[in-house]
Amino acid sequence: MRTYLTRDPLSIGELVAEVASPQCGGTCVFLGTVRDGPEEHGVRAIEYSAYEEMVEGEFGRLVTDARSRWPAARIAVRHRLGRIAAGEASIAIVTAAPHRAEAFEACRYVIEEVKRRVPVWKKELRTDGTEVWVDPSGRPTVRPPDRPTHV
Amino acid sequence: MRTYLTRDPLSIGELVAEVASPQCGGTCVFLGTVRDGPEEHGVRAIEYSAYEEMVEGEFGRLVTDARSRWPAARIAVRHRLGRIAAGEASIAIVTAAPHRAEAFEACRYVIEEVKRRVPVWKKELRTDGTEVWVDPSGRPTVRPPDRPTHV
Amino acid sequence: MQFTPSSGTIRVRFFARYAELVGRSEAAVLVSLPATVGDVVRRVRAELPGGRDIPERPLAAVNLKHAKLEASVRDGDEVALLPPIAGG
Amino acid sequence: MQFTPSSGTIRVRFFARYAELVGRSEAAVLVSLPATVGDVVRRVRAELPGGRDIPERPLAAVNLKHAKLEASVRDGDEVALLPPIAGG
Repeated sequence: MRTYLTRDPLSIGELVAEVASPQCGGTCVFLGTVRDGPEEHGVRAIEYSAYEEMVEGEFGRLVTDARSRWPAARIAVRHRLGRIAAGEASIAIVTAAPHRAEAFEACRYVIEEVKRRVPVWKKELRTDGTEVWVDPSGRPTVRPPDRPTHV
Repeated sequence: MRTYLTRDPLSIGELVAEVASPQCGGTCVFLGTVRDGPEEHGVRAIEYSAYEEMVEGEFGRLVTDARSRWPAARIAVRHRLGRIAAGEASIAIVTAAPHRAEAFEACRYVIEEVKRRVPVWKKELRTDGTEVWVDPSGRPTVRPPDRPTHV
Repeated sequence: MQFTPSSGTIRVRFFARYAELVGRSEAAVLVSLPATVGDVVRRVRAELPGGRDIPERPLAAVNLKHAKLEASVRDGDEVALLPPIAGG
Repeated sequence: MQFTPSSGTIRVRFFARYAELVGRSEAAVLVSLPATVGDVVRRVRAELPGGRDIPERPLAAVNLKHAKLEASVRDGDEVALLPPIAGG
């Protein structure tokens, strides 16, 4: 069984090689990287965690769905877990297809579906020492960790 | 002055590093590779040639246009010239942006504009020894090269 | 056909923020059958310390697949309560 | 103002298939001014061996920028005749 999860740094070259084929003239890659921009509050790293057994199955279903939409597409995906420093990639998606439109569309579909249904969570580790769970819209979900969890 | 052309194999890693920034959470890569699929007739390699002086300017204008549409996007492009074997990349485009939609859109825009306006041509070198100029729709434009060019 | 009241044990798993809220990553929850995912959530919220902080209608999965709160559960099922997904 | 007939030399460049058709990569073409890119194309097609095989309305560039056949040319300009673009 293919595993979609890793705790090691992601290698684009490896994933590109996985999908490369003489039939494919277009390859699209998406990399999601840990951001520390003006919308963030000093992010040193993000700690990624997952419901790992479910992630494997959900990725498998998602890739099957993508293949049924773009039958000629070849798809490789890897999500990294654990502590990932700002600037490093947390996910890499590579799609190769005979023509570029399919490669772009399949790649975009995979990342949108990942965000919608693959059970992975992230906690920002900030430079000020706080740790904040992040919700999909990018806003912190909760109280700072120095307050008691349940009173 | 930045050069957009090279005769060496393209390095995705180098281009990704060029655009990487802590502000950018999404990176999109497009690779165009020499295809030898069922629509082709045994393609060993493609010989890419260009109006090199114009290519540099046209790429510059194209990247400027993309930046005006997606101001936060960071863009790197490299087109390879010369003989490129089937399976190898002839063009690599990398766009990084704060959010993934911009990265995907900018990347797609760049490749579409390249196909529309950057003066590059390709000649298929086929396994049967013939050489055929290729037109943008992917159909051969002309007579086999063993016939005289002008009678 | 006769209705036989019975009970089942559900393995409930907590992740990310929800695991922090209840201070654990899993619990065994006994429910009267038939029961739904929603029933399991109600038991968790009523009985586990910190359970009240989990929303009334969280995302959930049964046996490694996304499930609605109306989905029924059987003895031995694994129900997971999932905070808003934030992968990628 | 008086009209002064004059002539100009245009450097014409050929690429890819067009270069094969005329058997050369460039030519100097003398035109009467004022003249357009289209006038240069007509001279090339009429006078260069193999020139007739270049289409009547090819893609063209003047001084490294795409130009219409109606664009005017001046003495010393570089006009390039471009086969259908096939990059990427």
